[in-house]
Amino acid sequence: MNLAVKLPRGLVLKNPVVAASGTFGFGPEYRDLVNIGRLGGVSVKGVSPDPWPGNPPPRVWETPGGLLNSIGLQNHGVEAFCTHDLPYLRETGTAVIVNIIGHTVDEYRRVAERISEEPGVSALEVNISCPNIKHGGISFGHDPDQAYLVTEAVRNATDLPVMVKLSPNVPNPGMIAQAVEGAGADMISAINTLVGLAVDKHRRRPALGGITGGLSGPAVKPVALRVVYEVAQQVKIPIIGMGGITTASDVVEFLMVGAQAVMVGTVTFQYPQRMEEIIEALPDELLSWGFATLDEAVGSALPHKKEGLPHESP
Amino acid sequence: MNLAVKLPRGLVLKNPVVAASGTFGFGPEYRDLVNIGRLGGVSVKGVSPDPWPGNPPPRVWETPGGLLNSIGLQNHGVEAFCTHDLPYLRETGTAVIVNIIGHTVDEYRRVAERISEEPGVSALEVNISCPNIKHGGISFGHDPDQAYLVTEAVRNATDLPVMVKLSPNVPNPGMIAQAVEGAGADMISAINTLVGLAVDKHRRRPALGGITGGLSGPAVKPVALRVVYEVAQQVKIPIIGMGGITTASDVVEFLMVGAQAVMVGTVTFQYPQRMEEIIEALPDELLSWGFATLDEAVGSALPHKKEGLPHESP
Amino acid sequence: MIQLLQVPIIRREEPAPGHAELWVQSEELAEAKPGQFADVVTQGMLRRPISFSRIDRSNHQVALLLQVVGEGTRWLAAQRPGTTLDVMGPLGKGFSAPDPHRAWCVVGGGVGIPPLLAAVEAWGSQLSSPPTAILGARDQSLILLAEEFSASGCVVAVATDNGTRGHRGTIEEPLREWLGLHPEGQVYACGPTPMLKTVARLTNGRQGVSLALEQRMGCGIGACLACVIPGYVDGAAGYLRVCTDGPVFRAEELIFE
Amino acid sequence: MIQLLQVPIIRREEPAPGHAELWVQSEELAEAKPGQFADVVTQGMLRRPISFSRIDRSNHQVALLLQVVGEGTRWLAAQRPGTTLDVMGPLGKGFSAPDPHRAWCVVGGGVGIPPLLAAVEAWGSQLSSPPTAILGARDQSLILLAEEFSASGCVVAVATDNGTRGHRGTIEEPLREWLGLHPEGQVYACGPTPMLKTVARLTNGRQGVSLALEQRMGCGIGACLACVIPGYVDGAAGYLRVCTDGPVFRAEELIFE
Ligand SMILES: Cc1cc2nc3c(=O)[nH]c(=O)nc-3n(C[C@H](O)[C@H](O)[C@H](O)COP(=O)(O)OP(=O)(O)OC[C@H]3O[C@@H](n4cnc5c(N)ncnc54)[C@H](O)[C@@H]3O)c2cc1C
Ligand SMILES: Cc1cc2nc3c(=O)[nH]c(=O)nc-3n(C[C@H](O)[C@H](O)[C@H](O)COP(=O)(O)OP(=O)(O)OC[C@H]3O[C@@H](n4cnc5c(N)ncnc54)[C@H](O)[C@@H]3O)c2cc1C
Ligand SMILES: Cc1cc2nc3c(=O)[nH]c(=O)nc-3n(C[C@H](O)[C@H](O)[C@H](O)COP(=O)(O)O)c2cc1C
Ligand SMILES: Cc1cc2nc3c(=O)[nH]c(=O)nc-3n(C[C@H](O)[C@H](O)[C@H](O)COP(=O)(O)O)c2cc1C
Ligand code: FES
Ligand code: FES
Repeated sequence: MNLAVKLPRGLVLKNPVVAASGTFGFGPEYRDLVNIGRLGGVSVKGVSPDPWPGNPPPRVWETPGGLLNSIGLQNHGVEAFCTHDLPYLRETGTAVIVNIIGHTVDEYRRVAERISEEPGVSALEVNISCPNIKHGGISFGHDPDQAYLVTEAVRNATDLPVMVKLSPNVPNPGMIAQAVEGAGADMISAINTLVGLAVDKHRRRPALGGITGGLSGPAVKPVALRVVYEVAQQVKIPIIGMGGITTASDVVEFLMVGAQAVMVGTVTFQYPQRMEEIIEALPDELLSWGFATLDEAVGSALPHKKEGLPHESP
Repeated sequence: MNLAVKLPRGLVLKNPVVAASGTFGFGPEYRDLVNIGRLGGVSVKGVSPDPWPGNPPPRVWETPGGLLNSIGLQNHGVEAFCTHDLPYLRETGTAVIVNIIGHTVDEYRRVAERISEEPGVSALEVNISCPNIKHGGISFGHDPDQAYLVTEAVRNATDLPVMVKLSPNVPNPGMIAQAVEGAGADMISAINTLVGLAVDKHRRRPALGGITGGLSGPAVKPVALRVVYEVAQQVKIPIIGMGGITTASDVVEFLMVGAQAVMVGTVTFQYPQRMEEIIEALPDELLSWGFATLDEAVGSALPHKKEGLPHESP
Repeated sequence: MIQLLQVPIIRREEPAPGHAELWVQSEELAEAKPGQFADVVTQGMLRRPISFSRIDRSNHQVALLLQVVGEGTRWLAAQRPGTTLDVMGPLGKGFSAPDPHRAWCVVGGGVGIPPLLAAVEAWGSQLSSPPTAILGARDQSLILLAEEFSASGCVVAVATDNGTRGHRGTIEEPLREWLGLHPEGQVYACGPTPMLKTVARLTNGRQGVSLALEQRMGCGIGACLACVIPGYVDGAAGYLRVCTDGPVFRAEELIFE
Repeated sequence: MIQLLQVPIIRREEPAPGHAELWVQSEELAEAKPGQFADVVTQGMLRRPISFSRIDRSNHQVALLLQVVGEGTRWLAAQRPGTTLDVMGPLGKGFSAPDPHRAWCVVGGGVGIPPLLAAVEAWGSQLSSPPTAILGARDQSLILLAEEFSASGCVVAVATDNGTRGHRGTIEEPLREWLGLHPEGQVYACGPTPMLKTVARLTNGRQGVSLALEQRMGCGIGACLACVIPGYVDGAAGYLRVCTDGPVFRAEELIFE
């Protein structure tokens, strides 16, 4: 079965399974264990214009069916990324998606511009869940106007395909999706983590150094499917779905509610080769549910299967 | 250990473990299996002024570590509740908390007034997650102004203690909590369910008859703890915490982030006697974490343990 | 009375590929009526409802016959004698005893067949004429308990989709025939929804038609309103609870879309 | 090279109450350096990092000695010979071989002791003078592997909080004494953070002090930045990864609050 996914601005994934941002490092870390060239793509950990130190440890805590993390977007900044990590990544033969972060609209613009100077980048993924320091620390992703402004700035700074990653911590993610679509986003990725907290009863304080953390893993899958289902009916641009995927069967669920491709995060920590296994299993899984092609599955559980989505040929 | 909890307006729970709304029916259903008089209280399933039919089936679906439900607030209306259910409940010796629902501010007011005519009710719990049909179906609980109006209407309609139940599907539940505190709520309960969706791959459609559903169970515990932790620092009124509690150890976590009492829902389906087991186990569990009293645990993981909360003696 | 019980498995059989019948020892469950069910703890978040396929009151034993369809039933089917199950039951309204003076036919499909065996074992011998059992399945290997129905004195008619045994097709033909021969006959049915719909259609208006339904459940005891199906509530269209208003309903209580 | 391996358990011992030592057969893991660790699949969402307590390169065997502290270690400790573990490893930077001409002391507390045994077994006999092992625990029953350290030629000093064996108190006194006697001595330590802090304080400025740390991990291979501890990165305060920059650090790389 042909698993290739054609997305806007000539972005082609050789299959719909992409490593999610933050769980696959900046590229080379998994080289001993994962055949990176086999993946549909890799979204690197969030890259900011200048280095960010991240949060105090501990930074991860297990929860029922899930994982809380408060890495705090530690990264060594866009220059170091371009020098140290990108050269490896662009040789792997996978689609390189650079996840970008900032504290101001201008910071997002700066990273986008810098990355766009580099060859071998396939797309930008804008993580709008960062706190907006000019707006009282409210997340860009929680306010349609701010989400619009960030997307517009990135759009104007690059010709690369731009996907914007939605936060699930809002009553109506579709509203944010429409805002970023209006601002020129080519794609949506969803979902980022839910905000949660764990208690360390021994120390009588929140378990994570960063107090609250982002919840991921199977526990959040129902929320992720709901967001994709809703957004798929509210925008025309393609969606990359994620949240709690651990099997090819999960992938089919995301496709059915309207995702064209997926990202896989938390499960990689336990089973680094799971993404490859999913890619291997996907054709048979699709067939077992009666889908002869990948496209047939996409949106098949939506009230009205979406009309052919606009996408160019590569 | 004395487990009694004193709450505003003379509400006293004999212990901090209350059956959550919607998982314990309207009162008599569990009589064969549960010693209801042993519970700290029972919050009945949502009661509306007129009967509500609920959503088409299926209405429940299991998810990793969680449960999705789309009961759709089926109930036979406040009159039938007062005639059929309340007489049994008020004889059980537990605190009877009536969860009330409506589609308009006026509907909430009507139920609150009607219930207040009845003896043997200990408190009202206002479920503000209902869609507001006069405001485009947006949940009352997603808008501080609407949450204020509902709370104010209920406050003016009753002298009973009023608790308002928060939705977790907003970026900042503390803002809603402050609004309802300002409108005269005596207590907060939190959290209601997260909005999620499951896919029925056989039928190629959302699994639940109501399309989306409410996610509960252990999967949501980190989100619930986060909401309680945040709200506890933003309001002065007591909080009843819930979301994914299955053990006495979980209860201690909710107490530590600032809840004075808890509700237990989903786990009751599998283990109807779990609430009693938790009540039994709680004193030793508290001692094992170094708490000599229930009060010592409350808020002990907050940045600054809250000063003595305002509560009257019964 | 509904009880929470720890019951030991004392025997395990494999009546068909992908099926297991677990006999458990329990005085309390052995008080059950045919058509009632048990709600069993497995690895999942919710209990699993399973009907009683046998109710041996004198020996304080009941059996649960289940088909492996997912994680919960896979776990259950793998349990062995000696293991203890965490069971809530007996639950629901079972079948009423049939009128002994009228002809009686039980119509079962798949894992709808087992509770009908319990009914036939309880009441079959009290009838003035032997009951008929119409059993349907995809393939002959999946026809459950046919020998047991015969042993209980039933006239057994089998229908298989692929014609590997008995009538080729669904239970519709054999049932239509039986109904023609027994205008006063009473019908008890349990099986997949399309089958029950057919039974309701063919018996339309007839008295004494009992249908046992399935629905996804939360609490199993009437508290959560999860397990509903469309039906008449005080004469108006509404929702009935499978766990406590059923699982056995009179056909005229139900609304099939 | 880091590998994903299915390794059979070939022997299981119980070196102390609530502890288990699992020997596994694996040529790949037997290439590990002392101080490196394995990341093992249990029932939880994440793998569990466990150090090698023995590395038998010639027989292609390694051992994992673990203390039961939660669900994952409870599950692991219950596994028996014949079971296969899903292991990622060997991971991290291990200890460097000690300078054979300088005195060497290993300081271990609790489950920090096992990796030091692997170090002593690897290098103890190559030193010009026998190494010293200072082992601490709450109670004598929890002093791990003391006999094995002796058998490897160590001078063993034990400290127990309750005085049931050796020095009463922490490892502080015995270590201070040893440091006084060996001004050029090198120290390898592994154990609870307060212990490591003490070692860092007592050895302040000394060369050749190696500390093995623990931190909650996500990926185990440097990708997620979960497992950090405060330290110096290119001379400035920042975060070091226990999984790949460590778990063994030179004391001067670390910042203890
Ligand atoms: C009153 C009643 C009596 C039943 N009697 C029998 C019986 O005697 N033998 C038998 O094999 N099966 C019987 N079933 C069906 C049986 O309950 C399901 O096959 C079983 O719950 C599936 O669980 P699972 O974990 O294997 O499947 P999964 O599909 O993984 O289960 C997921 C969830 O869906 C629910 N579910 C799935 N299928 C059904 C279903 N058909 N009906 C109700 N809930 C379902 C499960 O309980 C669980 O909550 C009965 C169902 C009901 C309601
Ligand atoms: C490099 C390294 C080497 C280790 N070597 C050993 C060893 O040789 N023997 C041994 O008994 N233990 C060792 N530990 C500690 C061991 O990893 C934990 O005790 C174990 O992960 C606890 O898992 P659990 O499920 O039993 O406990 P839980 O507390 O239920 O675990 C919950 C989560 O916290 C993590 N966690 C809990 N305690 C620790 C800890 N101390 N360090 C890191 N993560 C933790 C778990 O991995 C898991 O993700 C080592 C830890 C590290 C980082
Ligand atoms: C440890 C960790 C770090 C993450 N870091 C980022 C990040 O830097 N940028 C981002 O957009 N998402 C980040 N995420 C979110 C994931 O990309 C993904 O949206 C989320 O984990 C849900 O998918 P999953 O359940 O498959 O993990 C991170 C997730 C985890 C678990
Ligand atoms: C089947 C079901 C029905 C529910 N119905 C109601 C309801 O009518 N009113 C309400 O306020 N909350 C309702 N809830 C939410 C619970 O009261 C509770 O807030 C939530 O389930 C989280 O707690 P838990 O994880 O312990 O179940 C319902 C939950 C479930 C599972
Ligand atoms: S399963 Fe709860 S009412 Fe039937
Ligand atoms: S555990 Fe992921 S970087 Fe160390």
